Amino acid sequence: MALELHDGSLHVEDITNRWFNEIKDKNYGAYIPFIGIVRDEKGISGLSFDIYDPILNKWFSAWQEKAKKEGAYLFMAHSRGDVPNHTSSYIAAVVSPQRKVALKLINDFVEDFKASAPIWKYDLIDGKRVYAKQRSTALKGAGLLK
Amino acid sequence: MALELHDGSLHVEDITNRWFNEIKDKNYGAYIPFIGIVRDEKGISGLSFDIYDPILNKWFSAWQEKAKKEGAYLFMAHSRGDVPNHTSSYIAAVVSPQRKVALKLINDFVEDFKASAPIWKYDLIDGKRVYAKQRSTALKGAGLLK
Amino acid sequence: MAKVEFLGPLNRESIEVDIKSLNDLKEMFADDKELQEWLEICAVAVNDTLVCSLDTKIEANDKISLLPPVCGG
Amino acid sequence: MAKVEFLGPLNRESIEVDIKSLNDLKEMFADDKELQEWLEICAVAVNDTLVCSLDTKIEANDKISLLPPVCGG
Repeated sequence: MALELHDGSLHVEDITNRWFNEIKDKNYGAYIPFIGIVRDEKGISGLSFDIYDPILNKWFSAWQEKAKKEGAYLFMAHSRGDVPNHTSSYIAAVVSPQRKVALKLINDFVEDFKASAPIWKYDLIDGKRVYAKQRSTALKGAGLLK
Repeated sequence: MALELHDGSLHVEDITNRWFNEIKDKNYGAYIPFIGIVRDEKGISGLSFDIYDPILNKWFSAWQEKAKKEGAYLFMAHSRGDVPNHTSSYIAAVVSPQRKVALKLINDFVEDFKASAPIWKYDLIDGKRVYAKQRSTALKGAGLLK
Repeated sequence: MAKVEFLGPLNRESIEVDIKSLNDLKEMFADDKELQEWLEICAVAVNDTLVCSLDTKIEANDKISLLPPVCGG
Repeated sequence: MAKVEFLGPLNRESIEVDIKSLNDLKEMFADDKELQEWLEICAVAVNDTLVCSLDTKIEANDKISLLPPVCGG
């Protein structure tokens, strides 16, 4: 399965090595993982995440179809729950025969992920979850019921 | 040293894991390695490379300075000599506090690498090195002595 | 009865509602002061597809989800 | 004497030359038929910096490098 959700921090080396070993003999020319690491800033001890799986799965499947049309393939891993500073909560990766396709796809995929994936982020401050409202993006059609 | 040259295929997992471990506690938010893998095509058994180190080092240092101005940092590994199909000859990586900076930098760095790095590529066909002239790019000022 | 889920930071228990369209849901929520500020920024999915019209028909057993602004990664 | 290096697929031994500028090197190579087709596509570095002018002065002990088209990765 190309989309995996993990409780807590991601094991970066295990995941990126495992994906690489899955694809290395399949004649792709480029493998680009993007690894997101929680930054120690604004006094947080980490981040915490809620995920709504059904819509995340649909969103990911649509991107996988899009990648397939260009001969590429996507992987993604994300954390649920608490992720301490300096550990990883998010890894996305693309493989493609062509370098340029891979470079464009990892950019577009990560940017759309930020804008569209149904995942909610909380700062961990003094052991409490504080919704990161200021850094969040309203989804398409927001405000329908107001 | 952020630029490393290896004889033969690159050990992808060792290199990308080592770089990750160097940077993971340094409060960067994004780590993006680009891994180039030799494709089995046109009947080649692999690729082979010559490198002119002095100009490669200067080129890389100029990019490192550029990255530094954006708070980012670059790594690169490349093979010399023969690299069989389905193994890696090239890895570049960027780390940055900001996702967008990292995504733009890995794209621009890899593209300029392709156009400017003083590395010569040969197809390995029936055990012989055949210069990949068609896929090569003339450097700035080419034709000066013609 | 259709089910309404309040996702992520909305952090409320799901409820069951007897409605014909999203218009009915909007009316039902009109008096909920606490919810109003969320509704301005929440998107709405019916059976896990985002919808953009209040005229969207709701059947028994449909699942309606309210999704606050997102920030993955 | 300045040294001339033929890099990558040029695959020739380095030579020592007694010249005052790249113009002199161009003249020196004019009769080398095999080299001519390479010179059209080769860039030139003096002491590891690419140069764009035939008037570039050459001193004793300078290193001149001929660089054919590149393709890393």
